[in-house]
Amino acid sequence: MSTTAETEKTIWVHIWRGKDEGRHVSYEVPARENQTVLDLVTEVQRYHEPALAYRFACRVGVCGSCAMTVNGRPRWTCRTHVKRVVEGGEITIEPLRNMPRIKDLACDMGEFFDKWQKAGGKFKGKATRREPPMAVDPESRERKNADAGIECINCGVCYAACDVVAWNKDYLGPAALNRAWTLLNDERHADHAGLLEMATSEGGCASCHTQGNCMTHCPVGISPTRSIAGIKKMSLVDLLRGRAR
Amino acid sequence: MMEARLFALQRLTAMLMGPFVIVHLLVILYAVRGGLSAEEILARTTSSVIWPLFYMLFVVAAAIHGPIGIRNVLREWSPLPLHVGNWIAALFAAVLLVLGLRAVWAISGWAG
Amino acid sequence: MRHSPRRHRNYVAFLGHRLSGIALAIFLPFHFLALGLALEGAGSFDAFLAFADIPLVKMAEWGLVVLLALHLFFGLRILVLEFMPWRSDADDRAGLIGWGAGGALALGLVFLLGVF
Amino acid sequence: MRIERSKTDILILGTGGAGLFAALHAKQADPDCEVTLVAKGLLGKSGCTRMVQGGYNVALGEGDSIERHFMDTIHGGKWLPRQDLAWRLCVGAVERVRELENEVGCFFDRNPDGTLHQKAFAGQTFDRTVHKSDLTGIEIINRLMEQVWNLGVEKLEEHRAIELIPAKDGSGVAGVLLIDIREGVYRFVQARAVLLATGAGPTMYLYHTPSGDKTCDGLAMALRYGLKLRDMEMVQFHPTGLLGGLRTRMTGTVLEEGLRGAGGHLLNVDGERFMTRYDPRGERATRDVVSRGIYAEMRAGRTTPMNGVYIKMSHLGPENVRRMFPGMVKRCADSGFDLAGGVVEVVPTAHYLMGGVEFEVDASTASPGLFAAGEDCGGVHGANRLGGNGVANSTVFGGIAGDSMAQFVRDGAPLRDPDETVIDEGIARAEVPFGQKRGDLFELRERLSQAMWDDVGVMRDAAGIARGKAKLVEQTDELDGCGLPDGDRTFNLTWHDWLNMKSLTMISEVIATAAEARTDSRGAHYREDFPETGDLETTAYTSVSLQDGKPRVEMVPVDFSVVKPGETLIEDEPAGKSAVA
Ligand SMILES: Cc1cc2nc3c(=O)[nH]c(=O)nc-3n(C[C@H](O)[C@H](O)[C@H](O)COP(=O)(O)OP(=O)(O)OC[C@H]3O[C@@H](n4cnc5c(N)ncnc54)[C@H](O)[C@@H]3O)c2cc1C
Ligand code: HEM
Ligand code: SF4
Ligand code: F3S
Ligand code: FES
Repeated sequence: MSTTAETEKTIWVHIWRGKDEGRHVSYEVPARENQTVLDLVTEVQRYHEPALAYRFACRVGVCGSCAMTVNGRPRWTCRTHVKRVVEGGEITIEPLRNMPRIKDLACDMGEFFDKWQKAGGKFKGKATRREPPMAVDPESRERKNADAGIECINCGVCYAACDVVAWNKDYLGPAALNRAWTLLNDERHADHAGLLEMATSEGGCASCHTQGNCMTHCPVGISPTRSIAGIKKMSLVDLLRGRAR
Repeated sequence: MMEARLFALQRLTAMLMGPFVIVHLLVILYAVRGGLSAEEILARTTSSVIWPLFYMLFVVAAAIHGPIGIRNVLREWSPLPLHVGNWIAALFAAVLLVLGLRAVWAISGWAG
Repeated sequence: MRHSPRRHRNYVAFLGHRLSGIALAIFLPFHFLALGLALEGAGSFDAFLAFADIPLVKMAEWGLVVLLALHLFFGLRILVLEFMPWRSDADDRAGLIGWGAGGALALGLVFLLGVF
Repeated sequence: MRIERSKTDILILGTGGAGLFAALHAKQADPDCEVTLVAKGLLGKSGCTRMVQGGYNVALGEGDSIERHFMDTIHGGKWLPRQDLAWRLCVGAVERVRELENEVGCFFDRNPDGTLHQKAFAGQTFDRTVHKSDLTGIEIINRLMEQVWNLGVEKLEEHRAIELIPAKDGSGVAGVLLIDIREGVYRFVQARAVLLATGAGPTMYLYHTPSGDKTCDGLAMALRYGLKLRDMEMVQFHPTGLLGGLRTRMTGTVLEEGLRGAGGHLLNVDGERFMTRYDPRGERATRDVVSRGIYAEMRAGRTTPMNGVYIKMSHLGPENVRRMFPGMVKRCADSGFDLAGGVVEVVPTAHYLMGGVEFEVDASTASPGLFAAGEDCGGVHGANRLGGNGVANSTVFGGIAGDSMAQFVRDGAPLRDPDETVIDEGIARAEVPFGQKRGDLFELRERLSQAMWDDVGVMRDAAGIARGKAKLVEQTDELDGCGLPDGDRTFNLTWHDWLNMKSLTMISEVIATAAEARTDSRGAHYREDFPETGDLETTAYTSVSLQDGKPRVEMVPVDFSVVKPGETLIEDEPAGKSAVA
């Protein structure tokens, strides 16, 4: 287990407490060798502030529940090593931007998921459970496009990072459009025309100004910027060809 | 559909204006050497039907492109509701078109 | 609370492009007005051009050339990102930002050399 | 005490593979039926289905068969599975995978010819594991979430079930008592049918893999309600859990199986490749064997600084490791370790509970209206679960449960009047910590997990189990005396930690009781004092019920309804390509 020298060191953690009205409260917690930001928050909850609200589930970066604003940037906290973000022995932790707050570090992700649906993110199949899966060429350009964006954990980090989301409440946001793009590249999907219509209408891909905050911050390395660009191109090409998918 | 159309128009006009701006910039750089004079400018622009046509297209493209951009900026950076932004953008497009075409008319020499 | 995480090149390019676009949009009507003066005959146009000779005005013009060039280059970058294939997920062609900004300044320099 | 009440037709507890599939199928069977989904965390974002890495077992390949999948499951389960359930699993998996691909939209990996790629998974005689790279669970759950969002189901996110409420007249289930975590209030939802799909999860061990929201609540509720739990001594340990040091949440999380399969070495602190001493297959032996090998090294004191052993991949070439296991390398790097070039400390970690609620092939239980599916259920896997059969289990039986519940409601299931005394008791139990002297809950939690690890863990014997049980009795009392500040109940995680502990200590006692009763070693259960596997023909399973507040165990003979020990369903042995791991 950890050595005594280690446990003597401490970190100051400044945590947002409250809902929209609130304040930062500072806590001094022991610094440990392999600590993540989530561990810091847990330490505060366990030993300082029993009623502190935050959210996590998987601890390994697949559930996308634990995202918070850490020293001003949105991050998944379960896989953010403290050493990578600590500034002068201090860390400020706040709820994600661009989402309604519930309490302390927990946000309401409802709107994020509503927009996911609004962008058309729902598969409609052509086949049923009585038929074998459709053959799909793993090397096709479409399949590779889909693969590039499909492992989104819907953590909302990109959504919090994007300024357009903050400026335009109708903007569907990077994650939702990224999902729409993977579906547009899914040859098994039955309604590409309807999907493209949804992804390009009010608040859709045209609202993205290629700011790139999303791809800079996506913890799993997805580039919604690229995916959204793909939708833009598809929408332009289709419009020029007078074609619906 | 409207958003998709506006988007397409803005990008298409941008693609069109790309080369136009390059030409325009080169002309400016060439023209400003040793100071501008009205004769010099007019001599060039009235020399051929190509120049007025060039500027006319340029104006139309800019009058489409700019207002669409302004619409986005207003939506994101001002508290105005979207329909107000739409009107401002449309008005702006009209202003650009009228003033722009008037300017092309002026330098074309076609007025006589 | 600190604001959005904006300290990276792509965001700077966005801002540069937007601000230059706005400036151009504001400038364009005046530009057209000036050219339109040619209607009233070469005389008043020349008077205008004389006004345009004032150094301060020259500087403003310089600014506009740079802005136009900047908006052009950053706009082309957006078109490249949107319509050309990406070679990888991280292929944000950040190089274009440097080249674009540099190109705009270079053009500005040539403009200045031409003027003075 | 303020309590809000509402009604629904079908109430589903849990939004993993089992819960979401149940909702989907119930709505497909009867769109007018009111369905309410309850999740302790966010819908689809809590639970372990999302964490599935390896994939989904299904007999689709040329040369494979349902019989072969079934026989692998029975062999893996050491003849302990309930055979009709295991058979239903293997049959159902075929339909379910096609449904996931064709209707739900999962985009599984393909072979060059466009068919589904199926990979090898330990303990199986055929490459039958369908997957989406090594993040299969994300794909399954994300697509399921999308389907379920627009079904018109009622969503109660961040609601915790604390008690199954029987009907006043004892005729069946009346509904479920919940705590609205965000608001900090109690809610009683009355329902015609209730599905228990809270995913169990052996998180009472010092090292464990499941998501933090899983704390055996469902099992504890079922037991109090009067249902029986079977095979509870069967706790699967995964050999390579990450060690991150004191009070790190990453500790215990899985480093994937493939690392050993690909040729990774396990070393003790002296740098010795010890596994060959325990099994000729070395690191490639099955999960239980490797876990015991590591545990034996640990007990012999040949441990690394954080009390485990090293896994070393670098001899395969750091570049290769990075290419083959990008996700694992990145995850280790995020936590501060170099998997590709250095060594990483690992330890066996509690992964899966084979045991659970006794249920039927149609997902019903002994109580009318109460259904169960997924990891909360026992009997499908017997003494050990094959990698890839976990998510098959939750999705196959989840779907079946949805169909059954819709039918049950359509057949005129009544809304039963609840037994109010049970509601009152449920609330009283949850209120225990408030108003008591503040205690150190986390010290208690650490002691519980240490006790289970030391005494009822990877290797067991009578003395250890007895010791463990004694500690548990003590800890149960301590927990009831461990108070919390009585203030803000909204989103009060420490209150929920207390409730988690309540479920965990109860189920720990059940595990210990079942482990004590099984006096042979098989599958995941290893008794040092009874190292041999008993007679297969007379195989019996443990069945625990609550009597006067104490777990009582009964040994029930297994009914070999499909195949008997020594027999097989496979005619020409062995066919097709065979997997080794
Ligand atoms: C790291 C890891 C990797 C795995 N890899 C594989 C694999 O490769 N292949 C395989 O077949 N299996 C794998 N498994 C096992 C498999 O994930 C699970 O067995 C299966 O998905 C369980 O599904 P479920 O629906 O029963 O429960 P879960 O998916 O765990 O869902 C449980 C749900 O119940 C909710 N819940 C819990 N308590 C309460 C309560 N009190 N009130 C309300 N809601 C509650 C949770 O919030 C959650 O929504 C893995 C497991 C883990 C942990
Ligand atoms: C050189 C040719 C031009 C190119 C290639 C170009 C390109 C672009 C592109 C691609 C955009 C979209 C940015 C986005 O929404 O993300 C844009 C926006 C804009 N353009 Fe241009 N443009 C050009 C000329 C002009 C001119 C002459 C004007 C002046 C009227 C102008 C004004 C604007 C404005 C105001 C915006 C909105 C800025 C924003 O939303 O960020 N552009 N331009
Ligand atoms: S795209 Fe990346 S940042 Fe955005 S929600 Fe998905 S995983 Fe999170
Ligand atoms: S940050 Fe926002 S503006 Fe576009 S590129 Fe990403 S969505
Ligand atoms: S806790 Fe699941 S992503 Fe961090």
